Order: sequence, then structure tokens, then C-alpha cells
Amino acid sequence: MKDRNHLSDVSLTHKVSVIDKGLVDIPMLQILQPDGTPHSDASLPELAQEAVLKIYRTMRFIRVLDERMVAAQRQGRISFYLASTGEEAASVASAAALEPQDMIMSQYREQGALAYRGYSTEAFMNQMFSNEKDPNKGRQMPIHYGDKALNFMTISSPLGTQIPQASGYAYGQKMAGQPAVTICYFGEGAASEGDFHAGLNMAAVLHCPVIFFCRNNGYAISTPAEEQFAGDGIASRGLGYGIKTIRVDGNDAFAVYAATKQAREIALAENCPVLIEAMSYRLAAHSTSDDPTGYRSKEEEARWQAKDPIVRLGNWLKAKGWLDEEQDGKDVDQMRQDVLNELKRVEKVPVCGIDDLVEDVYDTPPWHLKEQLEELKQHIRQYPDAYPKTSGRL
Amino acid sequence: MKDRNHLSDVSLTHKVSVIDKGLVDIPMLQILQPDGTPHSDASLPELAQEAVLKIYRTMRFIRVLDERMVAAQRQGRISFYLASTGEEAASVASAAALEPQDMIMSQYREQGALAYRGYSTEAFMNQMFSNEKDPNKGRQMPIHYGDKALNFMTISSPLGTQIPQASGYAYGQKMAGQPAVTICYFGEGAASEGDFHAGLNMAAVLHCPVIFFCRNNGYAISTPAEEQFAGDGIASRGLGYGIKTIRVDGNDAFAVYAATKQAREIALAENCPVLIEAMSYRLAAHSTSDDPTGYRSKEEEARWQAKDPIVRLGNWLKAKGWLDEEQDGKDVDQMRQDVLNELKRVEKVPVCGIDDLVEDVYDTPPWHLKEQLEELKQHIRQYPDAYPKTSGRL
Amino acid sequence: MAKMNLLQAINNALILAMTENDKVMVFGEDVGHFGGVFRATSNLQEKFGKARCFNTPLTEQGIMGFANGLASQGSVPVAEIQFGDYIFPAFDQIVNETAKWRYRSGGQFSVGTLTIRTPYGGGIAGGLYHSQSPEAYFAHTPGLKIVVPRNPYQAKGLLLASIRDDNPVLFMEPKRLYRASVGEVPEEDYELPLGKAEIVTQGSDISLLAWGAQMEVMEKAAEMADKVGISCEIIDLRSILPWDVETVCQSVVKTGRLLISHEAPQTGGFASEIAATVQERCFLNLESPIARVCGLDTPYPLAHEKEYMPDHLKVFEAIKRTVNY
Amino acid sequence: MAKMNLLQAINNALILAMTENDKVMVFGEDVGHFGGVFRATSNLQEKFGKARCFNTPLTEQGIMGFANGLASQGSVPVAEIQFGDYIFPAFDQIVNETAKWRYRSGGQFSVGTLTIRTPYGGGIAGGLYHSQSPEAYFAHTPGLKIVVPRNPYQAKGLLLASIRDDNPVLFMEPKRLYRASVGEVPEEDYELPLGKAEIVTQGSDISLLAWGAQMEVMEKAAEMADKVGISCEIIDLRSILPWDVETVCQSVVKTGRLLISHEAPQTGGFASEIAATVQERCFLNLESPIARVCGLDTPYPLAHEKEYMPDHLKVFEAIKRTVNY
Ligand SMILES: Cc1ncc(C[n+]2csc(CCOP(=O)(O)OP(=O)(O)O)c2C)c(N)n1
Ligand SMILES: Cc1ncc(C[n+]2csc(CCOP(=O)(O)OP(=O)(O)O)c2C)c(N)n1
Ligand SMILES: [Mg+2]
Ligand SMILES: [Mg+2]
Repeated sequence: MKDRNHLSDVSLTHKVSVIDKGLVDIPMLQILQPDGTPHSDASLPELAQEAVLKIYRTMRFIRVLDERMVAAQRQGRISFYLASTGEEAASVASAAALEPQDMIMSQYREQGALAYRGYSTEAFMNQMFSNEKDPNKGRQMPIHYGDKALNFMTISSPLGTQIPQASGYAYGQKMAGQPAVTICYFGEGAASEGDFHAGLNMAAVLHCPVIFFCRNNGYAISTPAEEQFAGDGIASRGLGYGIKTIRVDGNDAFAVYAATKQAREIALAENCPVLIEAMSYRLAAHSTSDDPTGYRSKEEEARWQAKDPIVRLGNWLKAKGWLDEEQDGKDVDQMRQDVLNELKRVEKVPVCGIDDLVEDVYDTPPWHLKEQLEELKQHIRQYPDAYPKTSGRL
Repeated sequence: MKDRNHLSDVSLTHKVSVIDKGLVDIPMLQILQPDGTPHSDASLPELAQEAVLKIYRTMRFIRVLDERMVAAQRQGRISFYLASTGEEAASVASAAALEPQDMIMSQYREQGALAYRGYSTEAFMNQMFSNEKDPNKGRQMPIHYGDKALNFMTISSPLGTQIPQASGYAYGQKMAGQPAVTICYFGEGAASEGDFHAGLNMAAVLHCPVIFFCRNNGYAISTPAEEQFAGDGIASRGLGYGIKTIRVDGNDAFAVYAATKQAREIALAENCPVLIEAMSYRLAAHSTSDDPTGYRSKEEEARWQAKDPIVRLGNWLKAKGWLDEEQDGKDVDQMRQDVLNELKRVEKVPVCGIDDLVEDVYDTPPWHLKEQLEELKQHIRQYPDAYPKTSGRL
Repeated sequence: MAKMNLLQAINNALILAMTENDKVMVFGEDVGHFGGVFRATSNLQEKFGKARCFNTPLTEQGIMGFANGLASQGSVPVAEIQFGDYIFPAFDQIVNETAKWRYRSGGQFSVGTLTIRTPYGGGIAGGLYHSQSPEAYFAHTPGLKIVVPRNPYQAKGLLLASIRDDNPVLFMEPKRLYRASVGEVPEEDYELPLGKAEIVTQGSDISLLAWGAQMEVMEKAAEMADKVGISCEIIDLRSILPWDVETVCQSVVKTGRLLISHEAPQTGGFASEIAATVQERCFLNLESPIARVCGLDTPYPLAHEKEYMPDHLKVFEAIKRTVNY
Repeated sequence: MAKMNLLQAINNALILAMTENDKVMVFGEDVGHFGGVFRATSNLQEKFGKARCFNTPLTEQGIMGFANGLASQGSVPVAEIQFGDYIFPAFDQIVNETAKWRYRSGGQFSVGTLTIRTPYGGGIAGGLYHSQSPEAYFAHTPGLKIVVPRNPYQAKGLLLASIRDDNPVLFMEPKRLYRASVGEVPEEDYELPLGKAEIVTQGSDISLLAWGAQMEVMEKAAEMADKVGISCEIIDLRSILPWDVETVCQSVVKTGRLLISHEAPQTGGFASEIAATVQERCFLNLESPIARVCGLDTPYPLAHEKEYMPDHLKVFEAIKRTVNY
């Protein structure tokens, strides 16, 4: 029987030594300075012009989408929205460092990753209008996207639950022999949930090829980071689990790309988790239900507006000669127009027929759901005006 | 409005730096060597002869109690038992470093702390025989002790739940202005529960004067530490939460005492949590339901038998001239006799009357419980032989 | 008397409780400076300080574990779970710990001072995770009390009683009514009894039983029934656990018929407990089967929310079916 | 055919499932080398390797989160929760995630391959935390299936069906019978249907309905009843969710009487759902109220376990009361 010694690595001391600041400094990777100039000793990731432009344009698109949809919510056209303004680099550039076969399990502020994968404006709209063209069948609130073909797991509202799930998914990928990893996004707030602890510890012990990507944007709704944890961010926890950890400037697309790329290589080669903490700031309100003026200052926001990830990469592109200012402006106008056009078109698409209410609870509806559906249809026929969304198509 | 910057302590790097071994070495405090001789550069805790003898005798007593009760379980006299053999120093010497007003919230292997507080042999027996003299009224399995007068919270089986509870208890003590802390014991297995994460993080953020005392004894039932976590024990996690942390040799009573004493001072003075990881080994089976020969070797056990905490302190006491070998033997014989006498006496004490079945669900039994009780009594009267424990006293 | 909405009534009750007893502490996600995502805890931190009204890290199991420990110490925690849908990570702390604390210790220790507040219910386009009505999940747990108010007046009186009751209380707030329900509320202190249902409207043909936001629906359906000559007795159960069997059965003995309605899915919902108990106790009085008008046995939907809900039309139809059985 | 106890039948089913499909993975606390604290997973690690049968860290929420992710990936996890009493930390993962996974994604993703095994029930001097029967907590959750076998033959056939069913199944094993229940079990592969109750004994005066370990109690009570001239029809519900209303109602139509029994506390237990449904569907057939013989509304006790349990004597008395109503 194997001899075990859980003290094998422990050294001795003979005086009470209280370890207080016992962590190495965990520095933050930054390649581009806030104004877009690379640090002189930084090496840029190897990315062709088209690749950088794809990252840039996706960020641009997300900024436009966010602006338009917040406005649409204000106009009462959709019920809810949640913008990622200021955090576009974190989700877009990390997604860019992945392969299409990698599974994405996100929190809810990673529309950038989804857009990078190729989710169309129409697909975004279908989900937000909960219509019959949404492959998720309009069952969840706006922004709970999901697309099987794009390996983007449908988002679920309960925070942190996707973290141990990602460990399990990655374990399955490994067992299936796939050259793939899972990336799991979450906020620094969600990292307080018990599921975070379970997920990271299990991934470390069970050797799961998963990238835990924490967006530390300083807030969980109104709760600032200093009321969320007292340690050195989320990165410091990775070390306690024996997980390789990288801290990165979440507003620097190149840094995010480089960190994620390396994390993916490690995860795949060594069958192990890697934790990335991306330092950023939620420039947006938490959601359209929130008003941040109640809990933070305009000055604080301004300090972060100056670190805008889109401006940063844009400046680099322009300096490089890969981006034309005027064309860029036209592109954005076009994006706005496209979003508006899609919005107008999609808001007319009807919701699913009433049969779908009882589909997908099980693989097939059992007798009691069939019975409940029949009664409901009967009822709708009796009061068609009360159920206008479905009565027309019974 | 307060300006916040969650990046204020972060330094920069311009190359991807994967932090792997990012923790300082967390050494283990040891004052007495396994043979009982102090390390030359160690300072012994200031403890008078009586105080050291109390620690020693309590450990001795617990060893005796454990042996006898395991035997009693084998004889079918009690249904279940769980010994702490090899880990006596961890619970006894830590309890010795506390004040009586400190609350103890334990897991289940800390009978030593309870005995140190003055729980009598009879009280142990009352609980284990689930009789009417147990202040817990015989409601839980053997070893789920609890005593309000001794500030020892009744033990609950679900693992890890006491960890955030201890944070809350300590917060209450602080708010009440009491010069008291809470100590929370748990195993390295229980430290995998989500409640561990929640409890430690909340204690750090909310400034709770609580000592988290982890007994890392290498196993959670059959699961060895290396299948439980991949980091540097449990201590390494404390640093991630920003919690002051001490690692200690759990088999060295002096080291445990010194560490806990200092932890208590810090917790009280600074209103903050302290994490102690006591390295030890579960020499006993997990419980009387377990047989460790299925998952570990005799050699491994022998290696740890050589580090016996009672022998270690006994040797020191003898060298010091504070303990007489012969008297010690007599003391132990006496303890055995006492335990046997109490066992015989207490096993005849009846269980609570049937009314107690519905007491303490609420502050007073609501109508439906009264009704259920009346029906039950009626039924017992009808079939008195079927319910011999209670029918005699209806 | 003052006009208050349901949120204001709750805020008002919290202020009274915190003023009266400095052991009362209010905490949860975003409840501090911000006053909670619904603003039920507005101004409490300003009035009573950060030590007594504070944000917690984002962990429901931690909030409830912390609250349990704090209550067992003798403080009076009023813990908020931001949405009823997010109470499940705390399920173990509530069901295995809160509910069993007193029993397992033979009454030596208890968390009787604890109150858990959480908004529940649908009708706000919240989909699967901002709409659930989880009362039945807890109603199977001896040791807990469960209370649901239907309007601001009830909310204040029941919340004050819950905070002061020496048993842990799960206080579920119908969030659809937070701002929609407005009424006269006394500014002074008062309590309404736990464990007691209230007959809101007397009637003779059928008893309608519900709680919380569903009471409005019952009243609307009863009006429709009235127009076709059916007289409904409307009962607000108010306390789900322990519940007031006596009042309900007395009503059923009188009317001979019972209809129960809740938003949660029908199977295993609390209406089943009521129906099972009433058919046993009023067997010979029942003139027709006890009817349940509940949510469908699906997760809470979004696009089909209207169709899913046990609305007044469905209740009205069930009233007619039951009376004409 | 071979003589097997219930544990051996489960072990045997797991071996068949793992042999047939290498996507089947078994994990949980102590299930690896040790074979689980009850030894249900004995030898699986030796036979199928550490990658397919392994210990997890001690975290039920983690086990279920991991299992959900693994199932959604296409693997076939059979996750063990060491005791039913310790399933509550995983409640959110099961109730909010497992059960709603397919629905929320419009059927794009699912965890249908998942099976959760857990021992449940009392009668083993386990007190509050080694005795609970938590089926009703889950039965209020659309999207889950819940299955409980009563003997080794049933256990093997139902477990194989559960593992292969394309819906998440909570498979609850009556631990009191693990070694006590021994019977003939075919060595080859077979399945028993989910969602179907089984009439174990035909009878004419009253229908007795139960599941799992409680079936023994029903049989004993029925024997006693037989001696006083009462003929009982005994039904094993087998699946709690979805449950077989048709078989139960047909029986009630025939006998005119129904008694349901479970160990869990009465209030909010699954007997209430059955009673509520049957009184609605068989109103005119019922000759007496539907009786429930259940655990008391207390936490599960220790010293008074015998008194708490719905034993054959209590069932027998309730049979007489119901028949003589
Ligand atoms: C289990 C759970 N509890 C509470 C909530 C409500 N809630 C939604 S978002 C949020 C804050 C999340 O903050 P963070 O994880 O930092 O992500 P960010 O919004 O900053 O991107 C809260 C409390 C939830 N969705 N799930
Ligand atoms: C929530 C929960 N899950 C599982 C169990 C079953 N169980 C009892 S003790 C134990 C192992 C605990 O190991 P550890 O925390 O290291 O303490 P030790 O026994 O080593 O003192 C397990 C899995 C439990 N009691 N509670
Ligand atoms: Mg955040
Ligand atoms: Mg251990």
C-alpha cells in the first residue's frame, strides 16, 4: 500500500511565526500602456493585421451593441440589458486566444467572447426579444445567450455555479481525448460563492484543463471589492489551491490575449487549471436596473474612462498604420445602423407557440405536462384576448 | 463619495509571468522534538506545573475514554464512537490557550477541548447513551456533545457548516463588547466545503475575532490529503483571504498552546480572524464504522505512532521532574476504572419521556405537534410492548 | 397613519426594530450603503452605522451560516437573500442548521432570533431565476416558520412579529407588489400574529385560499364569481408554517368547497399539503374535490409567463368547475 | 440468477453500465479505492481505472457542479452523495442547475445523462443527520426524475434504467436494506421502467402506497390486516417524479380507499401530493379520507426513533380506521 506523508514538504520553525504578507507580489501583465504605446521591454503577441482588427472590431461592435440596447431598454423595447462597457478587451481578447472547439462557460458580461465566436447581431436580438428564433426558445431574460454550434454554454443567472461545472466539462474533454479546454468567466463578486472554492479545488486535484478567467472589475452591483474580500485580489487564492496563476491588465487586449494563450497552452499540455485575474473596471451600470451614482463618484469613473481598452488598441492600430481614423468612424456608423435595423426587424418576430411551454422540461413531455398543456390550450381558446402572444396560433 | 481603486497595490510586469510556487514557505512551529526534548532555540510557553499537568492529564483521559468507548461500541453497548487517538494535543492544548468565555465550535474529533473545559465523564456518557440526563436530550448520535454552561456549541454532523457560523458568533461577541473570541475546529477534509470559503472570507472582510483551527490529520475517512487538495495544505489558503496564518505541529502540545495563545491575542486585539493549521495524523480509524486497513499501511501508522503527542509531553514532564512514572500509571488505571464505573452506571439511565419527542422543534410545540404527540401516546398505550423505552412512563 | 408601499412598510418595520433593540443587525448583498437592490434597507446604514447594517460578500451560504452563528450568540440578525431564487446555496444552512439547531441541542442553543427576508414570485418578466416561489421547499422542514404578507399593512405587522418571535422565520416578500401595493400603515409599532390565517372576505359557496401576491388574483376572481352569483370566502393564509388548519377547516365546513392557488409549480407545492389535510379533516363536508390552481410543472418561463401564471381567469374557471361539480 | 443484497445489486449494475459504455464515470466522497463508505462502488476503481472511478474532495456542491458540467459535455456521470442528509449543500446545483439546464437552453444543452445516487432513510440509529428521507424536497422540481427501489432486483433494473435515461435521475437507496434485503437477481442486463408504479399484492378493501424501505412495513401491516379480514392492495410507487397517477387511481377506483406512508415528516411530504391528486381524480370513488402515515413533524430523532417511525403497527391502525370510517 502506498505510503503517504502529508508533511513531506513542511519545514520547521521553533518560534511562533505568524505569516501575514506571505504571498509573492503578483504583478499585472501590461503590454500596451493606456495611451496605446507598447512598453519598451514588452514583446507583442504574434498576431497578423487581420487578427488584431478582428479583436478591435469585435470590441467596437460590442460597445455599439451595448449603447443601443441600453437605449432600447430605456425605450421599453426590451425588458433588461447589461452592458460590458470598459471590459470589452477582457472577453474579446481572451476568446481570441482560444480555439473554436474550446467550451466557453460565461457569467453574463462576456458578450464580447460570444461576438468574437461569430454570434450574429440577429442572434443577439433573437435572444433579447425572447422570440421563436432564439435557439434558447425565449425562456430566459435578455442577455442569457447560449449557442451549441459556437460551443458557448447557455448562461444561467445563479452566480458561480458555472465554476465547478467548467471543471467537470474540462474533465470530460480530457477523457474524450479532445485537444480542447474549457474557459470559465466570472466576476470577483461571484468568486465569493462556495462554488468557486469547490470548482478551483476540484480542478486542481482532478487535473482539469480549464482556464478560470476572473474579471475583477471592482464592483459586484454596489458592493466594492474591498467589501468583497480582504486578500490580494482573486489571484492570491489560486496559489492556495496550487493553481498556476496570471494577473493581467484587463483593459489591454494584447496582455489579455498573451495571458490567455499561454494559459491555454499550459492547461492543455499539463492537464491542469490556470487562473487568470483580469483587472478592469465596470464603466457601465451593473445593469439597466442599476444606477451607480448612488455608490461611486464621477471622478472615479473618469479615472477609468482614461484607460479605455478600445481607445488603447485603436491608438496602437493607428500608430501601426493598420487603422484609418475616418474608415473607423464609418465602420462604427455602419454597426449602429445594422444594430438598429436588426432591432426593428427582430422585434416583430413572434414568441414560440404555446406547445413550447412544456417542451425541454424532460426529453419528452411526460403525461402530466401534456395534460397541463391541453388544459391550458383549452383555457386560452376560451379567453383568447387575455393571451395575445399565443392565442393567435393555437 | 469615497474614491476607490482596487488596483492600488498592484505592480506591473511586461512579460507573461505565471506564478506557480508563489507562496512563501509556511514552516511548522515545533517546540518539543518527538522525543520530548525542546529544540534548543525554542522558548517554552509560560505554563506552571499544574497547568502543564492539566493538559497532560486531559490528553491521558481522552486516550483512555477513546479506548474504552471503542471497546464499548464493539460490545454493542453504544451504537457509534469516534476516537481522536494521536490528535489529543491539537484539541487539548488549543483549548488550554483559551479563556472560559471563548466559544468553542467544533467538528466532532475535539473531545479533548471539551474535557479540558471540565465536561465530566458522566456527561460524556450521558450523551453517548442518549439518556434523559444529556442536556442535548439524546437527540443526536454518540459524540455530538454540547454544553451551554461550558460555552461548547452542540456539534452538528454536516461538515463545514460551523465555519461561517463561527464568524457570525465572533461578530456577535465583538458587537456585544465581550473580551472573547470564537474558536472553530475542522478537518482538512471539511475545508473543501463551500462553507469554509464563505466563513473565512467573511471573517476577514467583516473583522471577526475568530480562530480557525484546522486539524490536518492526513485523511478524510479514506480520502488522503493528496486527493483532497493540491496546494500547500490549508495554511496556504489563509494568505489568499488576507488572514494571518500559523502552521503548527499538532502533536506538540507546547507548540499548539503557544500558537493558539498568540492567535487569540491577535484576534482580540486586532478584531480579525487567525488561521491555524495543525499538522497531525489520525491514528484511530475514522470511526467505529471504519476500517483503515483498506486504505493505508501499518508502516505509515507506525511512523506516526512514533510521534505520539502524549508520550512527547510525558517525556518532557518526566525530564522536568514534574511527573512520576509510577504515579502516572496509577492515574491511568484510575481513569480506566472511573470510565468503566460511569459507563455501567449511566447505561441504566432511561431516555427522555415521550413528550420530549416534540419539544424544542419550536420554542413551544404548536398545535400540530401537540396533536401528533397525543395520537402517538394513544398508540403507545395500545401497543406498550412495541415501545418499551417510553411506554412504561406514559 | 401614512401611505406606504410595501417596501416602505418593510423599511419602516426595520427602523422600528433596530431602534428598539440594538442587537438587531441587518445584512446581505448590497443592503448597506446602497440600501439593497430593491431599497428595502435604505438609510439603515446611515441611521444605525456600518456595524449594524452591512454588505456581505456574495455568498448566500455564508450569509446564512454567519446569521446562524450570530443568532446563536444572542444577536438578532435580519438577513436578506437578494432573490428567493438565490436562496438555494443556503439550503443546507437553513434546512440542516437553522431548523434543527434547537432540537439537536435539547434546547440549550437556538437561532430563534433569526429572520430571513427574501423577495419571491413572478409576474415581472424575470424568467427562471427572478421569479420563483420557493415556499414549499422550506415547508417540509420542522423548526422553521414561514410568513408571507399580502400588502404593506400586513408586511409591517408580520415582519415586526417575525423579528421578535423566538423561532427562525423565513419572511417572503411578494416583490411584484413592492411598489405596486400601497396602503395606509400606522406609523407606530404593531404586530400581527404568526400562524394565523385571516378571512379577508366572508362568503358561502366556496373558500379561496392563497397568500402574498396571489391574494390580489383571488379577489379579482371572486369579483367575477360574484357577478355570476357565486359567493366566495377569501382567506389569506399568511403563515405557511405552521399553518392555520383551524381557520381553513372552519371555512370549508361552512362553504363545502375549497380552492387553493399559488404561483409555484403544482406538484409538491404547498397547496398539496393543504388539500391533503383538508380532505382528511373535512371529508364529509366536501361537496366537490379541492381544486388547485397553480403554476405549471415547468421551470418558470419568460416568453410564456402570462400563460404560465395562475391568473384570475384560471381561478374563475376553477371556481365555476368546483361549484358546478 | 444469483443471490445478491441491495449493495451487490447496485455494484453489479454499475459494473454493467461501466463495461458497456466507457463514458460512464463514478465519483464522490470515498468512492474510489475504498469503494464508498457502504461499499457500493467496491472494485470499480480496480476494474475501470482511477480516471473513471475516483474520490472527490469533500464538497457536495462541487460534486454536483462537476457532475453537471461533465454531463453537459456528453459523459455519463454517476455521482454519489454519501448520505441523503448531506445532499443539501448541492441543492442549488441540483434544483437550479441540473433540473433547469435543458429548459433554459431550449434543449440545446442538457445534463440528461446524469444520475445521482444517495442512501436515504432511518431505522439505523442515525439521528438527525444519518436518517433523512429528502425525496419531497426534490419532488417540487420539474426537470428531475426521482427513483427509489425496494429490493435488490428492483435496484439493479431501476439503476440501469436511470443511468441510461436521458433525464437527470436522483436515485435514492434505502440504506437500511443495503445488507438486510437479499434476493435473486439476474446476472445479465435488464431494465425496469421509470415512471411506473408496481402493484405488489392485489387486494380489494384499501390501497396501500409507499416506496423503498417502507414497502416492507406495508407488507407487514397488510398481513396483520389480512388476519382481521381486510384485503389490502399494495403498491410500490418506485418513481416519485414523474409519478404513476394512472396505476394509483385505478387501484383507488377499485378499493375506494388509500393509505400512503413515508418516513419523512408528514407536512409537505410527498404523500400530500398524492393525496391532493387522488382526492381530485377519484373524489366520487373515495369511501373514506385518504390516510397518511408518516414521520412526525420533528427533525429525525434518536432516542425516540422507534416512536417516530411510521411502523407496521401505526399503518395497521390507520388501515382499520380508514376501512371502518
Ligand atoms: C447566487 C446569486 N446570488 C445573487 C445574484 C444577484 N446578482 C446578480 S449580479 C450580482 C453581482 C455580481 O458581481 P460580479 O461577480 O463581480 O460580476 P460583475 O457584475 O461585476 O461583472 C449579484 C449579486 C445572483 N445572480 N446569483
Ligand atoms: C456535509 C457532509 N458531507 C459528508 C459527511 C460524511 N463525513 C463524515 S466525516 C467525513 C470526513 C471528514 O474528514 P476531515 O474533515 O478531514 O476530519 P477528520 O475525520 O479527519 O477529523 C465525511 C466525509 C458529513 N458528515 N457532512
Ligand atoms: Mg465585479
Ligand atoms: Mg482529516
